[in-house]
Amino acid sequence: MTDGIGAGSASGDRARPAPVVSRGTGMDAVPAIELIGISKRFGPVHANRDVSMTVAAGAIHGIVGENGAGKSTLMSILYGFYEADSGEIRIDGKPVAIHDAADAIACGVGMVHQHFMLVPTFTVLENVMLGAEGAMLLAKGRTAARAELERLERDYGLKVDPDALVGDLPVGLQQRVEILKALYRGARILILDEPTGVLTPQETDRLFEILRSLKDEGVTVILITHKLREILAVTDTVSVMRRGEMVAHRPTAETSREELAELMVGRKVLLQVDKAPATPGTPVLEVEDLRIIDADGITRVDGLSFTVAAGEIVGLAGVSGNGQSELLEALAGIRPIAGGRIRIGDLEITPGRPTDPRTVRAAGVGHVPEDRHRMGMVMPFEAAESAILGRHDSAAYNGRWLMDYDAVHANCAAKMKAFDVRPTEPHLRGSLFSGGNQQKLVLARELDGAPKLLLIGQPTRGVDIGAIEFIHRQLVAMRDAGAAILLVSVELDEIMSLADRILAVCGGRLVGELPADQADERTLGLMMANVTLEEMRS
Amino acid sequence: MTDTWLLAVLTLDATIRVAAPLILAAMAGLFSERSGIVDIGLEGKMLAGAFAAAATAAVTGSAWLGLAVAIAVSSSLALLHGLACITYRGNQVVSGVAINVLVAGLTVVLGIAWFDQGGQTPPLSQAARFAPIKLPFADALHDIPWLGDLYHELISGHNLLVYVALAAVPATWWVVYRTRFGLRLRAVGETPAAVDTAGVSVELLRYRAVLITGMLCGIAGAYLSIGQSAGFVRDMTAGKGYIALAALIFGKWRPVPALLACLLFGFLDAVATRLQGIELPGIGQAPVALIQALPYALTVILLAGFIGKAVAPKAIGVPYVKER
Amino acid sequence: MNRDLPRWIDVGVIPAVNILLAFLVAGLVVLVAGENPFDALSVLVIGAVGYEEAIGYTLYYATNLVFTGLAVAVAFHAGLFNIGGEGQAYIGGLGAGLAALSLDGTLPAWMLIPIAMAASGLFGAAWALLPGWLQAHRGSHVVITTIMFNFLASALMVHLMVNVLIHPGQMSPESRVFAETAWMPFLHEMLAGVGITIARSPLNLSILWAAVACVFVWLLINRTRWGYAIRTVGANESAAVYGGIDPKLVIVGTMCISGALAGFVGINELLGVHHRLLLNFTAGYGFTGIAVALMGRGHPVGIVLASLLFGALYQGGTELDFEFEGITRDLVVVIQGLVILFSGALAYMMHPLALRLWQRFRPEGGR
Amino acid sequence: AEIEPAVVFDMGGKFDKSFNEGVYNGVEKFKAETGIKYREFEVTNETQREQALARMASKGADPVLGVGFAQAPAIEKVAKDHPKTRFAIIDAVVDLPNVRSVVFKEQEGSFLVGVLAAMASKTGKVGFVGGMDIPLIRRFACGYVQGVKHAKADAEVYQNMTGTTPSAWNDPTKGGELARSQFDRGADVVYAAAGGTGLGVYQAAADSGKLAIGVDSNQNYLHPGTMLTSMLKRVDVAAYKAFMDAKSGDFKTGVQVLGLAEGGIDWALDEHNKKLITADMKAAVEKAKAGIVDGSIKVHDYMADNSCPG
Ligand SMILES: Nc1ncnc2c1ncn2[C@@H]1O[C@H](COP(=O)(O)OP(=O)(O)OP(=O)(O)O)[C@@H](O)[C@H]1O
Ligand SMILES: Nc1ncnc2c1ncn2[C@@H]1O[C@H](COP(=O)(O)OP(=O)(O)OP(=O)(O)O)[C@@H](O)[C@H]1O
Ligand SMILES: [Mg+2]
Ligand SMILES: [Mg+2]
Repeated sequence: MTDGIGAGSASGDRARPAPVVSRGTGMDAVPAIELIGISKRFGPVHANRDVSMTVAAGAIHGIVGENGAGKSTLMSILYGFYEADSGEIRIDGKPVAIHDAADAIACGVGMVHQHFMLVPTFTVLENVMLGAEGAMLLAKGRTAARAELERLERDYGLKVDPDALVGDLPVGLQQRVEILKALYRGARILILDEPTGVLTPQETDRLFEILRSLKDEGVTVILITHKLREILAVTDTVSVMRRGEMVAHRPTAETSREELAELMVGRKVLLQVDKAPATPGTPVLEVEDLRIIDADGITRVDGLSFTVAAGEIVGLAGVSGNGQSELLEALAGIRPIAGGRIRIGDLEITPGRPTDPRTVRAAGVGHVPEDRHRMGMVMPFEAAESAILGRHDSAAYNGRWLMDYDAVHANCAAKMKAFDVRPTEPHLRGSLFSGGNQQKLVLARELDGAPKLLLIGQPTRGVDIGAIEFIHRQLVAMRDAGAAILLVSVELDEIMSLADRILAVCGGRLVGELPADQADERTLGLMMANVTLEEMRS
Repeated sequence: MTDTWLLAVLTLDATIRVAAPLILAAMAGLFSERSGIVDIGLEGKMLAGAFAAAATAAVTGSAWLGLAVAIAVSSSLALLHGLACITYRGNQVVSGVAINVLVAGLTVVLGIAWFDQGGQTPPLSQAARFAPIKLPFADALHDIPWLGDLYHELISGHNLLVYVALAAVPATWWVVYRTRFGLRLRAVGETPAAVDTAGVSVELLRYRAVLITGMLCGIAGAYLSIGQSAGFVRDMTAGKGYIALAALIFGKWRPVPALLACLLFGFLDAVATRLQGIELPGIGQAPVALIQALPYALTVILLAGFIGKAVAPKAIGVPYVKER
Repeated sequence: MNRDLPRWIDVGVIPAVNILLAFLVAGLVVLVAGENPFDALSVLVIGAVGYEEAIGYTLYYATNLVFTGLAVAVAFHAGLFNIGGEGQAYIGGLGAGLAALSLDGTLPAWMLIPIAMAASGLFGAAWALLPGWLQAHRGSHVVITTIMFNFLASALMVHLMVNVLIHPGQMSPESRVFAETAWMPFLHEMLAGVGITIARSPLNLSILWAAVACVFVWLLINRTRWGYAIRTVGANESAAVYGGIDPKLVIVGTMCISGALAGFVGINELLGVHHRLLLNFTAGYGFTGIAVALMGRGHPVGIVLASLLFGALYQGGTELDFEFEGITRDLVVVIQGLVILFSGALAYMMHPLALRLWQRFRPEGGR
Repeated sequence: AEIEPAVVFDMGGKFDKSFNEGVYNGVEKFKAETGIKYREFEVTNETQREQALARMASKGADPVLGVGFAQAPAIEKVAKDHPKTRFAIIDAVVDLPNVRSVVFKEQEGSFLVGVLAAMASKTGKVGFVGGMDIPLIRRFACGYVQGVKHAKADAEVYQNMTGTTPSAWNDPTKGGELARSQFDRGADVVYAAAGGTGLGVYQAAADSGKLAIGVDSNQNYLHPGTMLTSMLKRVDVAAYKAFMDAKSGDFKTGVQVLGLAEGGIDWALDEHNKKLITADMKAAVEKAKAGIVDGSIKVHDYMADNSCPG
């Protein structure tokens, strides 16, 4: 396209920069990173438009912005994953040419991608070594890598079993592997793209501790997140992007959540859900002594009992991997149960009387799956087709033989309008929508037809605050209209502000229950770690 | 008793002869597919190798030159496949089919143009082929009961390329699981983005993988035309590339299970050959077609009964595109 | 792939250039074979579409390829790679043949032919059923099982033809000729009936059935809830499960539909042309169907175009073989390979160049 | 006017080293002797047979020679449409006034080579490799078995068929393996009637120092020293004569059955195998030949009742 990056460097300076001299001092020192006038297009989409940004050495710098604002693209350019159409990158004051990840690594840049770049079938050690094996034969490099991992573990408190299969690790640990990968390659600049989206509060706190200790070691950190609380908690400076452009830079100490939110979205945002107290009606969902065993024979849910009544939101809090996902899938009819009983209205599910997702849906259940990529949508389909997934049999979309595609499109357009999905284009492929908009589309589908029971997993994962606000308002409205809602989220903020009652689970068992107004982060955190209320009191 | 033993040994001997090209081709396919490139074109590359080997050997009288040219020709086809699938991100199955069809025609057209024998190459003299190698002491040890036969018939007396095929398996295993290249190869077939972000070129890695595929296919082809037979005839691979691919999938894209699958195919074939026309107890003489169908039917049954779901390398068949 | 190129370049100019490239390279091969490439090309083209009989043959070959191409495409939509079109066509033909042989003495044509057609579909479907079932329930890779089923089909056919169905006292393993009530009318005969004379060729009414099959497949895939289910399973199996679709059922069902489509080759070949059961009438159409489906990008319109191209190559190639001393049937195979290579595998090769040219010379606008 | 002969080869192709190639040699000989060119075509699928024959006829070719039994239905159709054109078919009978059908008594030749095989065998075990399990090949096998038993009543014959797809006629690797499997079981002479597949059989015999018997054309030259003999089926003569008769104006239609007596079938003895054929063997085989010709030895034809005695 155009002449890459690094107009200033005549000969593509690939040498590793000299060690950073000034460590985490004031603004007067040479900045670790300068991005100057970066532009990048993807076909018709202008992902980055003349973006400039400066990050001081040894600082933790935040970047915020709506979905699709261009944050990931900008960082991918810095990491050499994409090449910018124009613009210049300077590292430690020197212009550098970064054409690919190898260049970036040589410049001391490391990145933890939004979607992890790990090989699930490899061990931690192999993942860390990949691309930096050291020698032709693995055996040699392996010993060296093991020693280096031990050192990193000591220095930064990054503990992972080097021989564990990455695919078996919880996301929190996977992310740690990503950080280890970067550090193993000697990164002095670490980029983290939405690292906390999949973490529990405790894991997030651990991550921030690690980031701070990295900072103490002189590493420069760039952090992308949608959670303004985190920006305020950990960063030194923050930049705001909107629609591919950089709109503001602030020292964190001089800004507020409200200001950042407004800068991001371009309007005032309600950060707090306001809702009236619940008026629960009759139980819609009753779960009794439920047991679920997964394909590997591991008991995932072990004797769980609870009810959800019409007109209330029950939040299920737990560290991810404690049976919530399996529970949701079982309730939705996707997973068979091994013991106990589920009753949804008139529908009764027991091990001897299994069910399927169709029947469950027909019984008036909406299900927003935790992972929209894996289940919620069919990415290669046009949005309108994803918007009828699970309802494609309905008479509304079908004639005697053929489907009524006019109805399908009209319906999707209506949903898009109602849920403010942008762009309002039922014909567009699902994968072309941003995460937040995909989520809204799934929600629109599942809220359609006023379900009696709504099963919701991680409704706002990776979604920007504008969309979060919208989604939360919709859920409360559903509740007020009399729906029973079961909300599973690793986001304690979300659970506390949305739910009327909160159940804490650990290891597939119920640890305790709290009314939302009595819940606080500490209590819930402890309960999620299997400390019962009684134990806390004593 | 010893007759039965000898027959058993000879059946295994046949198994190895039949399996050798399958093994080479399966190992070839393993490199390509582990790197994420589907290779339906094993058949075509093998056929091209067979033709190149026989044609060269016929002209020069040298088996070694034949082998070298077979490897070169098959490798260039592999690079063509790479060009289509890696550089131009074409459909990998189509590219493989194209190579198969192209080679099926081209070998005959060139064969007619050069040798004027209907696409066959002239029959090769002993010197222009890889002759059976008698391993040391094969005769001396022949008289030892049981083991003598085993050594003399089964282990000794194959042509060089059979031993190459057998050696290719541990070599493949070692490369794939013990070397840097192997680590990257396995990674690029699962998660190319991980390799890319680790600063390693996905394209280069895949090119190297398909090149190895080409080389091994070339050896497999040479085995057919200047090892096992003495010349090239049209379509002489007769579906072996597909069977090798099946063995690779059967073996879940791992060297040793793939080897076992190839041996199984070879064994079923050897046994079926020996069952033709034999009176089976209770059934009488089974229809020829039934016996001929046996290896295929058994494969289906084994596949359904014993082998779990074969999980392919995740990124297989998908061109790697950064800008999705 | 390319959002920046106008559609007429993307689906019009570039494929044409690709085919041109294929013929360019083929011309070199002709040169090597010692003939004049331009003469060869004109013989090829005239031989394929230059006169009525040629067109008839081209369409007749295309009919087979439409069936097998659709078969591959339908399975592909469900994420299944059905290599077994050859075997399914073979067994489909067996079905049609058995129906004809057993009923041609008793039923009139208007009943017999539909029954024989149904039989070909049913038999083809049955031959795909087991691989489909094994894939769905046992996880056996459908690629392997369908390859194996191709071999099984030919073993079965040889056995049946040699030992059971052979018309006694003759050399070749062929059944007796069906009674005329089981013959799919030739197009030239039908048209002669209404006063239009066209040249004789094997082209028969099956081509209409192929057209019906195209429309059926398009509607099925794009306009029915079953098609929706098929595509969902193909694109994302867990999303399908989430959406209340049973992937096992879809896989088995899709394989059956695919097998039935391939089985229809038997209609064209046996009811339409040979009028008896015989060996090897499938002649590789099942395999060429893979190329046809992939080049047609799984869309019926694309499949029809690809089938016509390949049908023309089959027929024009026969003509080449007739006309030239130095050209044998194998050269035609080379040309086919080149066409698949350039317009299939290397389909995107011209995109960057086209994009650059377009951006420089496009009519108006621009950045 | 000069005749315009044409030949349509079948799927094996004109260079199959046996059947089609025999015809090719015959028509080449005709061309060399008369200087008359002929049109030719090799079919690749079922439909092309009729297309090619019709094409030849309508282009004015005469006579048109069809090679192989598979062309019978096509010849039948085309000959009806072109009653003025003369046709000839080898290996099948087409009962039309303008068709000459040439069929061979393969069983007789196979009998002779069976006799030789049995006598040459030291183990008393001999083998047969056929292309596909079809009646014609069973006729070969059946005659062969009778010959073997005639010479050595307690001899054993192993039979193998190569495959079920068209590639069965062109798979020398498979042929080699089949031959080896028979050697493994003790056979030391093997007879192949399998087109191109036979090449692998002969090669395997040469590689293992066993004997092989060729078919259709004289294949003794392929591996002098291990080719025991070849069963000659003079399709070359049949083809040559069809053209020659047409040229000289005495092309008779109707059925010609060529056996030992007519010289259409024979066994091959030449400089390549004369060391392998002892005087005893030669005497025995000539005696059998005489017996067959004079009717004192009856060779059962498999096709007569679709079965083979013993
Ligand atoms: N690989 C790609 N191919 C095409 N377009 C892309 C690609 N990646 C990003 N885009 C476009 O660039 C825009 C910016 O995307 P980017 O991923 O940088 O957003 P983001 O700010 O990281 O969003 P999010 O908060 O959802 O992660 C998107 O709206 C999209 O249209
Ligand atoms: N194939 C594509 N073409 C154009 N833009 C794309 C494509 N895929 C993704 N994008 C854009 O890239 C941006 C980031 O993509 P990504 O998949 O990271 O979404 P996201 O908003 O981060 O969602 P999630 O949090 O679920 O990952 C989105 O705005 C999306 O519109
Ligand atoms: Mg992002
Ligand atoms: Mg995101």
